Amino acid sequence: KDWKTVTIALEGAYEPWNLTKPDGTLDGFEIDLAKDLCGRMKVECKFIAQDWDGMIPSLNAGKFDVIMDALSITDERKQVIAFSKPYAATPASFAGLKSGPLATLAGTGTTVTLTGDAAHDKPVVDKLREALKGKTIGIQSATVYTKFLNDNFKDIATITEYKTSAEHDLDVTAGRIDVAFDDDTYFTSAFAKPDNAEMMVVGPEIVGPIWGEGEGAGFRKADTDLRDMFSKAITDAIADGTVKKLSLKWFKLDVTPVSVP
Amino acid sequence: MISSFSWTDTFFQLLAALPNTLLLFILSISIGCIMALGIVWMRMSRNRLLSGFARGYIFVFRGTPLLIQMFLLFYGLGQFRFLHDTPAWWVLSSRFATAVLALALCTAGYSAEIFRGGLLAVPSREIEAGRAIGMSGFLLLRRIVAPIALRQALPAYSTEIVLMVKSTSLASLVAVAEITGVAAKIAHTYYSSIGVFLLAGAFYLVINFIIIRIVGLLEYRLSPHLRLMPARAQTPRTIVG
Amino acid sequence: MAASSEIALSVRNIRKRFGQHEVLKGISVDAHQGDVISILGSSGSGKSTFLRCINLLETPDEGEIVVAGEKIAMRRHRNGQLEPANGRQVDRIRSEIGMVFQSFNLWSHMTVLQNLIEGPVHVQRRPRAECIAEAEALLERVGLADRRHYYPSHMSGGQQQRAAIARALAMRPKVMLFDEPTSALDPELVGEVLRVMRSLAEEGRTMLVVTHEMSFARNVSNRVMFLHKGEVEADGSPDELFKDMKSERFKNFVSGQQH
Amino acid sequence: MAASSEIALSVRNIRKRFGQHEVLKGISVDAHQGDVISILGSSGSGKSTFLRCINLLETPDEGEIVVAGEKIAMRRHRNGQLEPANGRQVDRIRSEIGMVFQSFNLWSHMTVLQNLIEGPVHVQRRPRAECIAEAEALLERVGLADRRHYYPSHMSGGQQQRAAIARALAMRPKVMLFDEPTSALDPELVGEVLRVMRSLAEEGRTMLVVTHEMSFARNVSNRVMFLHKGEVEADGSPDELFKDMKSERFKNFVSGQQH
Amino acid sequence: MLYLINLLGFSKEGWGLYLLGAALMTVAVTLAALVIGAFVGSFVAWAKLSRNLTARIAGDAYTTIFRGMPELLIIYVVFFGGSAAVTAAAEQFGIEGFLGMPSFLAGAIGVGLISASYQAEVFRGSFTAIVPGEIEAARAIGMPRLMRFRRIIAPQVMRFAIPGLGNVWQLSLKDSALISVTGLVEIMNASNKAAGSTHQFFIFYIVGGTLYLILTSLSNRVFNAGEAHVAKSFRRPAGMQGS
Ligand SMILES: Nc1ncnc2c1ncn2[C@@H]1O[C@H](COP(=O)(O)OP(=O)(O)OP(=O)(O)O)[C@@H](O)[C@H]1O
Ligand SMILES: Nc1ncnc2c1ncn2[C@@H]1O[C@H](COP(=O)(O)OP(=O)(O)OP(=O)(O)O)[C@@H](O)[C@H]1O
Ligand SMILES: [Mg+2]
Ligand SMILES: [Mg+2]
Repeated sequence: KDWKTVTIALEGAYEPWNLTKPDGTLDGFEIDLAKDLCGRMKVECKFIAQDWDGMIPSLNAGKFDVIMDALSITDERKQVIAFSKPYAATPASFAGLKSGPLATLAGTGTTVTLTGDAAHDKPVVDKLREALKGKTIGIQSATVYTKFLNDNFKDIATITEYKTSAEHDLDVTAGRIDVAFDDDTYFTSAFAKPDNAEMMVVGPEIVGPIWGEGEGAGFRKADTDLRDMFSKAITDAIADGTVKKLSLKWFKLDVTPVSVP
Repeated sequence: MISSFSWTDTFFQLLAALPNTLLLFILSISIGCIMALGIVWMRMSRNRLLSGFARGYIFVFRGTPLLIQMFLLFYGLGQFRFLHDTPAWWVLSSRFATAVLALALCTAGYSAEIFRGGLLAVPSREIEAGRAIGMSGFLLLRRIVAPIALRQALPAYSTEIVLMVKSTSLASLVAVAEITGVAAKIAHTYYSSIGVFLLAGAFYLVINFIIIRIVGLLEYRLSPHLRLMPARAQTPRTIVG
Repeated sequence: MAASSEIALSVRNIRKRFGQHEVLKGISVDAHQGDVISILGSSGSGKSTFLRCINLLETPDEGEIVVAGEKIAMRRHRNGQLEPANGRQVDRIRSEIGMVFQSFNLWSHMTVLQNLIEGPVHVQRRPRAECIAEAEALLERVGLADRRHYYPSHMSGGQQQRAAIARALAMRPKVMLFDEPTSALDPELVGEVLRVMRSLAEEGRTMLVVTHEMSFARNVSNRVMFLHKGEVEADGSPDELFKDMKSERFKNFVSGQQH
Repeated sequence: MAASSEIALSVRNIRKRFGQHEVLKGISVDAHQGDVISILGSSGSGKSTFLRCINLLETPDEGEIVVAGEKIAMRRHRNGQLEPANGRQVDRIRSEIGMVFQSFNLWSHMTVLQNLIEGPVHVQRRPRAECIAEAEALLERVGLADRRHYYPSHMSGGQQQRAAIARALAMRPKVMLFDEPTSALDPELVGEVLRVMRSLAEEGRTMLVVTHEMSFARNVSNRVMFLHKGEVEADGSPDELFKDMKSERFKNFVSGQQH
Repeated sequence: MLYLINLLGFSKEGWGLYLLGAALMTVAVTLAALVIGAFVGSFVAWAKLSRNLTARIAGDAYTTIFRGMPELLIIYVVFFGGSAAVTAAAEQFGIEGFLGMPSFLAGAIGVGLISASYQAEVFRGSFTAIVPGEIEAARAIGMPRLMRFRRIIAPQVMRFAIPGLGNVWQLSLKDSALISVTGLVEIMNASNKAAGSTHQFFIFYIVGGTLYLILTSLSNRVFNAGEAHVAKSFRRPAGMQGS
């Protein structure tokens, strides 16, 4: 198929990755990036907003061609859709109340790398286990963080799954849970808002292969040609620093994937 | 290791969430029904303060999506720190109790309107006959108005009951693990949404099918006077009430 | 049928309007104990409305009602409408006044027997078994024994009317208000019902009977009121009224001729 | 009042049971054009059911009905119950048979005038203005001209009954079925309504009238049927029946005595 | 405070206009759904009241399924199923590629079919409140079935159904919130987007709720006026005035 125009779907409600402006137009890191990628591929890009719940079925039904919605590349998802090379890989961390008992959690302000290899990760995990014993941790359900938390903390802490990230923040503020675990880019922008003024990141920022490959664009499995076009464009954009530039603009930190195999 | 999708696993995970769904439903519908009776009483009262309050209540709870009500009740009230020291926190600190409360508050508004519709359909002649022998207030309500009104309101109320079964799915918003929440989690993990949701839908359909049957039976029992005379049994076995 | 001198029911100067239309223009009557008062009048003259005002199913705009010496307390609502001051009192007095409605008004969700025992059991709180026995005797008396488990919607017009009469009697009221109690009955049953009413009169019950049966007015009642356009046009003993025919209107009315 | 020899309505061997209870046990009647047939009978004897079977409001279990030479086609449903074979035919025939119900059955969501023009305008598709004029004339005739914009629930019993009669007449039916058309009326109005019915008879309309007015049966009708427990107990001209009183039951019935 | 005014105002940075447009969309899609629902619902009610066993079973099945299944699912099925059907039909005419069912249409049909099952129940309940004699009177003058329905039954059903229909309207208004999965920008969708884009969840949920309340109060007026209009022919016993 000869791709002249490509329709890209995003939620439009996940600032700063993608968001809606009051005039109804879309904006955000992924919009800027997609515009740049389309320029490179010499195709015309159209954006549409799509609710998270209908995202993958709509892609497969043919309503649009690409998903760029902070979609983590996972093996489960690979069974139903195809992914491009990742264009971002984000660190994750715990967040709690400034006045809470975990505010002094060791390692706050540092960055650690976890590989998913138990032996390598043990020292970091053990420290966290000690601190989180008997606490309640909130996470967004069906994310790459679920497995990490279930594997390492389920036996000593209560894990509560929320539909959206905003809800675990609200429950931290309300005092129903002790910490939330999520994407750093999300926390950075969430903490800038008055509702979350009492919250802060506690403990180390966690990066590394444990979170998988990172976030990539999603395609119908049949559209391998389109996927390859995107992968190439992403590789170029990473190489010439465009991704880094946009990342700093939107996230105030660099989320460029470290290793591009 | 890739954990792969399996229908049997999905089925059993949904089944495990069934008790939560049923409990949410039963508690909220019973509490909501009792509240609705109080509200409809106030609504029909001649006291302006009472009827004004009831109107306001019905207006707010019928007028906004349950999703928003639940969100504000659970997360909104939670933000007020001073509530943590009051007995209200006893309810608000529990996800389950808050979900039941939100569901009950909402259904009370709807049910009150339904009951009022039933009351309006009671023939005035029969009410007069009750007044004429000195019935009034609660007695008149219990013996004459309520039985007839119940019969009239039952079709609409069965709808409300069935809606409540489905509304329990919103409890996933406050992280109570009921059927829809579990289904959404599975669906988002394995990305086969429609299939998983259809299976979850089948659970609701079965519950609702049973409920609709029961209400239908009740309706039939309550309306012998509207039916043609059956060929057998001209005399009811018992004299009710 | 001689009336004792004790006043069982006294109605003073009742007025009632529906919208623009004044239906009752100040009607008064004193019923002594044991009185049987026939209320005659052409269709739409306000007979039913008058009966309904007596037990306050319709709230009169003016006037007072005294039952067995007890005045029903009324007060004026902010909007100028009269209303009963004391709901309890009204309930109590209503339970002592029996009423047979022109349109029967049986409770559709109850069988005939249930209709009959409803008031005695739940309003008067008499023992259920006693009430059932009494109700069955009453049904026997009006010829409905074999219909006791029927719902009103499964009965003929005359059967419903008899059930309504029996229901009123089951309350053992002191004062009875009958609104055309024999309209749906055949001559045979009319005779029977009139006999029942006569025996009630002999027991000393007070009755106000709206009727179109001249024979009843003449032979059973000891007083006749003729309403015309919301006013009492003629009032007196049947002998006086039917013999003298002073009122031209009454004469026309009775003779069945159009004026 | 001489009946022509043309048969307007013929009913053959009608049977009807409710549950265990057989209400009509094979009733037949031939009504010639211009006939006025009084149907007498005690309460619950099946008079209303009989009228209701004629225009198939109640489906008979057995029997056939022929209106103006046209037989109403019936078929047997799987469950053994008889049912009309052709809905259109039934509708057409019904629009030629007028019915005044014992309980009036006025449409409560329409004013009196709307009740009257409903059938002529919508079923018979006659011009609206003409129907209104005719309806107003009818209302004048039954003395309801000033009530034409009232809803039924705001009218007295007698007014409702007169409205029901007028509604039936507004359809200009060939055959009229009256179910106790004067039960709620005072003697004056009874006289007036009977006059109306007599004039209808003179115009050659066929009428079946369930009534408890012996004077009507005697003086207006040319034939009297006496139903007893679902069977025709006596049938003949009023003179024959009322003079000879062959049937003991009929004698008791008329004299208003209990047997 | 100033911040709030800016956030919700009608200026370039304010969400006022966006939300207002969403509110209009909600009204439009709910109205369309109500009309579809009234049409389908009266047929279903008729089927359920019919003497024909097959019709009764079909009617029962309809209400059981459409009331018993979660609303979201029905909207999904209508949207994706409808789109698949449109695409397949287009292919027959040689038109390639995906042809989406417009999300407005899909939403209106989805919510409409759900609303039909509720309306059917309301209509059925009201039907049983009609005095049977009045229907008989209509049969007695030979009114054909359809006319009987139009002239006698429907007006009376509407009379009794108004409170119940008020409920259905409310339900549909809120079911319309689920159409956001098809991408239609109605109140819920707009509030979610505004909240997600600004992280002001409370403000936008309260604003969303308020918009629904405003719609409710407007529609309440309509229903109350309707109730008052039909009350003319009722006779209410003293002391039981409904409103
Ligand atoms: N729908 C019904 N179901 C069961 N029984 C019925 C039904 N309708 C009438 N009946 C019974 O059938 C018998 C005849 O009723 P019908 O109404 O024909 O009497 P009627 O001769 O008109 O009496 P009336 O003079 O009191 O009106 C009555 O005993 C009544 O109880
Ligand atoms: N609720 C009402 N609203 C308006 N007008 C009414 C109402 N009830 C009765 N009326 C009018 O009041 C008048 C008297 O009615 P009422 O029922 O008292 O008459 P009645 O003497 O009992 O007549 P009938 O012998 O026909 O029963 C009638 O003209 C009637 O139209
Ligand atoms: Mg009257
Ligand atoms: Mg009868």
